[in-house]
Amino acid sequence: MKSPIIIRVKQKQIAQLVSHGKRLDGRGLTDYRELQLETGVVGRAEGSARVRLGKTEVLVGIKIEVGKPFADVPNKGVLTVNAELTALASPSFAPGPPSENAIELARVVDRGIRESKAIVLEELCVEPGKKVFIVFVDVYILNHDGNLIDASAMAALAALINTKMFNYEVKEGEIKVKPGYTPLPVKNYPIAVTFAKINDKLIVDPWLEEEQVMDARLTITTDKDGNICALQKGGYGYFTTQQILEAAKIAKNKAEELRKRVVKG
Amino acid sequence: MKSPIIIRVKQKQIAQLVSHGKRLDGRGLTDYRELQLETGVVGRAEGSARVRLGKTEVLVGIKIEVGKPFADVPNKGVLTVNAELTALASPSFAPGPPSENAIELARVVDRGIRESKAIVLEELCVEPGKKVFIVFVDVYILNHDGNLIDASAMAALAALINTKMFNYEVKEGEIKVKPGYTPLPVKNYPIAVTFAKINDKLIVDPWLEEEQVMDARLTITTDKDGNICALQKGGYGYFTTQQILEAAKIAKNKAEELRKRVVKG
Amino acid sequence: MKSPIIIRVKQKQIAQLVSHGKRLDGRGLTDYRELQLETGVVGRAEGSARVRLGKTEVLVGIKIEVGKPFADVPNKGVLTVNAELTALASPSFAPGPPSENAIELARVVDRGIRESKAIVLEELCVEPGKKVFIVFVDVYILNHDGNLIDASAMAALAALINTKMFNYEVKEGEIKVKPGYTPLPVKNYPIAVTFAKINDKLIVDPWLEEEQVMDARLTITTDKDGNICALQKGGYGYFTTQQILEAAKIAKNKAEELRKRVVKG
Amino acid sequence: MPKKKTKKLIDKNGVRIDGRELNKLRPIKLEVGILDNADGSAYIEQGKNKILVGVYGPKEVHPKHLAISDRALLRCRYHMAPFSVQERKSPAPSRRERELSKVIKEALQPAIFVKYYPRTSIELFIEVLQADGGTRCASLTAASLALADAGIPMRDLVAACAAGKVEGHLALDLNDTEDKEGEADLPVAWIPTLNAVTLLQMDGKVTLEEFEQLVNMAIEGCKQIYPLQKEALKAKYIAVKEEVKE
Amino acid sequence: MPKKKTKKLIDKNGVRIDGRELNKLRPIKLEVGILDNADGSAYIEQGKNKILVGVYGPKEVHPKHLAISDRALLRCRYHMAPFSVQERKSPAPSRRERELSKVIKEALQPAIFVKYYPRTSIELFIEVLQADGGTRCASLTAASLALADAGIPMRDLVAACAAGKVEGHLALDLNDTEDKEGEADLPVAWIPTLNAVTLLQMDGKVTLEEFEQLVNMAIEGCKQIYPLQKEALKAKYIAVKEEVKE
Amino acid sequence: MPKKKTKKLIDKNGVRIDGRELNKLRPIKLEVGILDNADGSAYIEQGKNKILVGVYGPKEVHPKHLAISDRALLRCRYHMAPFSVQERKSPAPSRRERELSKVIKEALQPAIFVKYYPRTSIELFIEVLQADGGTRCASLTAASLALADAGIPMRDLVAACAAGKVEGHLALDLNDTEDKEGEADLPVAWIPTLNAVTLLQMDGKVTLEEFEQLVNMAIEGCKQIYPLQKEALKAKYIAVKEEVKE
Repeated sequence: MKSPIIIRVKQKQIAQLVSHGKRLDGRGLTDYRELQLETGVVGRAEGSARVRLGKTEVLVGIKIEVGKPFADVPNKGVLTVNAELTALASPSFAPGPPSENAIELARVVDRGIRESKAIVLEELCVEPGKKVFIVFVDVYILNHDGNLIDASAMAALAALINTKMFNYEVKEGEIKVKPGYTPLPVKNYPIAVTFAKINDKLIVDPWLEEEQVMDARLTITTDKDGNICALQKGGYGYFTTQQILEAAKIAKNKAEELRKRVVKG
Repeated sequence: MKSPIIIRVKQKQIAQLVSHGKRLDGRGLTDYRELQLETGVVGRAEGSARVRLGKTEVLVGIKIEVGKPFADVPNKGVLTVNAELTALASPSFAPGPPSENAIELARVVDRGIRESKAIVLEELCVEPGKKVFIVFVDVYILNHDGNLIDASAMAALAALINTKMFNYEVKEGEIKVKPGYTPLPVKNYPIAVTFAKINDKLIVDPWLEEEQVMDARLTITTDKDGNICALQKGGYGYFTTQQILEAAKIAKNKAEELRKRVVKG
Repeated sequence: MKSPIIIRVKQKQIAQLVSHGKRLDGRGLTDYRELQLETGVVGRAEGSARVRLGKTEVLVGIKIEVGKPFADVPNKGVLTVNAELTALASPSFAPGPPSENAIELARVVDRGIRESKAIVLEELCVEPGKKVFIVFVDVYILNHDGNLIDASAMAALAALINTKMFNYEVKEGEIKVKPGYTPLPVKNYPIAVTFAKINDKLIVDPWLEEEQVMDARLTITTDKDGNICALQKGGYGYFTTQQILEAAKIAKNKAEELRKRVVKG
Repeated sequence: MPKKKTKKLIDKNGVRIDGRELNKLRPIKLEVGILDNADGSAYIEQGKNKILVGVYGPKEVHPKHLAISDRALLRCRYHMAPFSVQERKSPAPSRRERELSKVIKEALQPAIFVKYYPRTSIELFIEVLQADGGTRCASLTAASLALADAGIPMRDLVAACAAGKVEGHLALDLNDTEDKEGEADLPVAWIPTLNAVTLLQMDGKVTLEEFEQLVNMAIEGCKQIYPLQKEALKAKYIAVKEEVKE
Repeated sequence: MPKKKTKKLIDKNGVRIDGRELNKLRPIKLEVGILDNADGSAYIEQGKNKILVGVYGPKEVHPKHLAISDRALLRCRYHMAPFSVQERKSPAPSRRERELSKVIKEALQPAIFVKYYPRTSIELFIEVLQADGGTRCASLTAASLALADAGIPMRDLVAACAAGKVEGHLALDLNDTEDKEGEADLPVAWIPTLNAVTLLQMDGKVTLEEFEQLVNMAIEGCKQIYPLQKEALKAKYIAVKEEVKE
Repeated sequence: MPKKKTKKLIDKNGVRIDGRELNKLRPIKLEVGILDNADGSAYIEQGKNKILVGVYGPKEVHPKHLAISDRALLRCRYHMAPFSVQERKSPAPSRRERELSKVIKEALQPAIFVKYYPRTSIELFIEVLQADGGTRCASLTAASLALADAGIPMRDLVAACAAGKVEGHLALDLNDTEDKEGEADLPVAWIPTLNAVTLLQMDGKVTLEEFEQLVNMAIEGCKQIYPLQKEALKAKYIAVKEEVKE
């Protein structure tokens, strides 16, 4: 563990650098760290992907089960996103029920998938009101070095693209498995781009020490057509309208680059 | 917030006054505070009522859902009373799972409704053993200035009287909604009257500072025919038999007055 | 409560005695404390037994209910073992959700019953995939004076042997009760024998003060044919292979003695 | 599990299903000091009720901020074993168990000199092993013995008994069936030397006159239970004395 | 419970189901200081939303290790009453409620001089009594009044309002039906004197151009709400003044 | 999800479904120091098992009252990812996971010089990313590497391996199918230099003779795993050395 004094000195340095358009690790303000992506890493899961964004590491596994639809949408499958900030990923994560940070992370990833209609939930209905498929997206943070949202969102998307469902037919209300697998139909590719505001400047893909010094955080998720499909401001600071609109334009472009990487797998 | 010393002086004063048959706020020993009652205050609920008893304020909302009966009474609807001591109602209430005080409050209100047969649960059965109506009575304490039980019981009764159920018919085991609403059949009107024992005297409707100084508490719930249908002693003191019997007589009379107010709405 | 100093002196004494082949309470290293067994002690339960092993006291009650089988074994009844270290049994037990000790105790008792096939779960299936009997084995520790595992396992076995199920027939998927009772079919008799290692010697049936001084604990459960059907090492010490194999032989013999006592009731 | 058909609970001679007359208690068996580890303990059988009570304390309070500067903190946990009732009860405490824990605690406290042990806690654990109606009263009867056995200084013992209304008759000490199928049940806890009612609850429906009769009937029940409590305590002390002599 | 059929939400004249034009707020009613026990409180009705906010603090932090050495700890609990929505909501906090508690807290903090009260906590409790879409914004609008009412020193009030997309039209301050059946909802919190956006979220799908319009539209909404907040505060102080005079 | 039909697990030549002979381990891959934030870490693949272990400590104990005056407190959490098994597992710890956390902790402690760090805690987090039978042994094998990587002083490494009975044959290191459909599984943890068995459990049914054979077979497995552990540690230190040189 690094001493708190070293951390504080580093943080000051980070802030000063950013105000000069530079970053401690040499990146430009709108550069992402190195992205590594691997799919199909967990054979027990219907789909999976591991994303490394610099030293941040996320594993997503997809499980599909048969269950009941919600009463108010009887003809739709169910999407459930859950995030686990595993205690081995950071000394600041404790085991136990999900913290507000874990809940926010899961819900922001969820919104991107849901609002972009990446998965068409209507196609996951087996018998309206009675039997639908439930898609569990479990986000597992393995190492926390900042920008968990973007890494998680990319890992979730890659895992969904990687997902294979067994073939089946419905006989007398019961699901009978047939040979073979079919990919889960993924129709859109939401990509989250997260900004940190430091010394009134915006940077993308903040790493941990930048997050510790940032005033506020803004995540903008865009879909394959460049539409915005989810937003989340975080942190105790604020943004001006100008900053928000500037961020949106950057997010759209950045997302395009990242999307290519994620979709090709 | 008042200082603890002021509170203590006031408490001594309260106790001395009571022993002379008087109360700090000018009431007689068996006088209630001003009662205000408003129904239909929450449009989303099937029924609702707000009661103000002095500065004590309670909101009750009724929701009705379809569910399964308990296995041992397959032909009865289900009554569920829940009480939430909201954190905004008092600095002594903390958010979280219900405390023993919240549970006791809910259960005393429940007993009054249940034992007086205010709602005929048999009439809420749709299909024995399979489908019944569940009546949720949610008691929401908005400001705590003493005597939560009486205020809550009155608000619950008023909300039940205010409740409208949608019309329906049963077709092949499924509930089909029909146009229009019918009032929930309320057949009895239980009213709780709570006594505090201070300096060996009984007073009704204790307010917060009287509760802080009382030895013990006794709630007597009577129904429209003057029968006793629920009792609850609380607090770390005791009552003599004479006090209990005296209280029962007062409770019956007081309840009659209050009942008129609640039933007329 | 005894003072900690007295406890420490006693513990030293215990360790020294054991290294000379003796025990504080006069027992030989492989002697059990006095065993008292009583069955049918709780009339509300389908079966029950109380075991006293020295001052350790355990009550087990069996309840049988109708429920759903697990999805992966649709034609098997369900066995559920739960252990409650009641707060009155020891100053070291706190009320609340089960501790890791309570969970381990329940799971070791469970394994003995399950792996020896004491209950044939296939015989508890009413309608495959839909209705089976659930056998609840609730282990209630009433006084803790050491070796809870062996006492609990014996009480559980005795309670199962004591269990009577009502007769029934299945009509149109519904269970109809018929007059009379039939014993629960118990086909095997697993007996747990627990060893403590103290000063590199093995003793059986450690009492509380021996447990406080032991290096490690080993439980070996054998069935009526002398097969080993469950093992559990506990504690922060270790065993050599020789000690384990020696223990297994002793366990088989000891279990035979104890089994006679438990089966005859 | 199968349920028995309802039959008449009281016959024309006023005899109840368990053979008792209306004003009779069920057989009561009391034992004191039966648990080895608890500081005090007691066991009660009343009808088919079987209840065990253990007391720890006065002891340090955990967590510390709950300690009260001028008296002991009395804590109570009333808990039913999963197998104590007809349908298996989940071991997690129900709302009913939490309410009973509260009223039992409040019924015992007036009898205890809590001022003697400021900043400590007295912890009471009640385990209902078999339930047959009237468990809160039987628990209270045993609990005050367990407190006495733990050497907690008390003003007096607390005796508790219910009276109720069954098929129009007022009856003492209802059993489970009478409680469930009867019209009312009124449990009372009573401290003899103070003439103090410390627990009073009721389910059901009764007139004011019946209410008065029920309160008096329940206190009569307590008056019969009180000497049994004293005897049980004495028996324990005699037993201890003899043990010491040996 | 029965669900209403979907009908057209905006007619050809750009009039919405509740009769509003696209750029109009719902009727807003604000009251300050309406709770007796809380240190500060406020009540808001916005359309059919009915929300109560109470503030306690600055006060000692429990548990102590959460105290922050150089500023106050702001805590927030957004909670919906079980009867506030169509299907009864369990009283236990949902994941949605926990997320909203977090973003509301983060939206208010920039307005508060938290450095003035190191090692204390400011606790904000929001109870949604009836929900009709846009509860987080309405909660925020009321919450900053409650903070001011509690005498917490603030840089400015926080006003909050959503804009969204419904049947292709951009519209201000969506109600429940518009929110659920519309294409997008974008809630914004805004601090006028800082020109600071402190809450920004979105569900739905919009183009970059629409996004810009929505952000501006929502801030326009905030600009209309801000004077209502000031008025409500004034009304309270005038009322207090008059009370003092009497 | 579909279940595979049971087929013969061991053919007439004693070859298992994954092609192994009876006394052969599955392929094992070990990596040390792969997590950036943890004080020590290790990763194991054994067959299709994929398990990650992280260690924090020695560090301050929270809450403080759990600190032990004369030694470090070893804490362990064995946890399975929801997607690690056929049917999705709820993220809340199951009773099985809590039992395994306990026995793993007890199996490691004899190897650690816990007296060196009184009043501190050593926290071990095990995440099973993919499960294929024998996860507790594979976890232990990796956990002692993670402890060593964290610089915790140890008497020796702990190696762990199971042996079991499948269709009448005794076999080493059962995979998931063999474990579930076989007759017995006996996991063992072993400290070579102490000749100490620190974990021993069993499900299933075996004779005394088979038991002896299984214990010896499992220890033989541990003896094969131990050098792999040493190699993995060395590889890490060589890697570190080279990094330092650069």
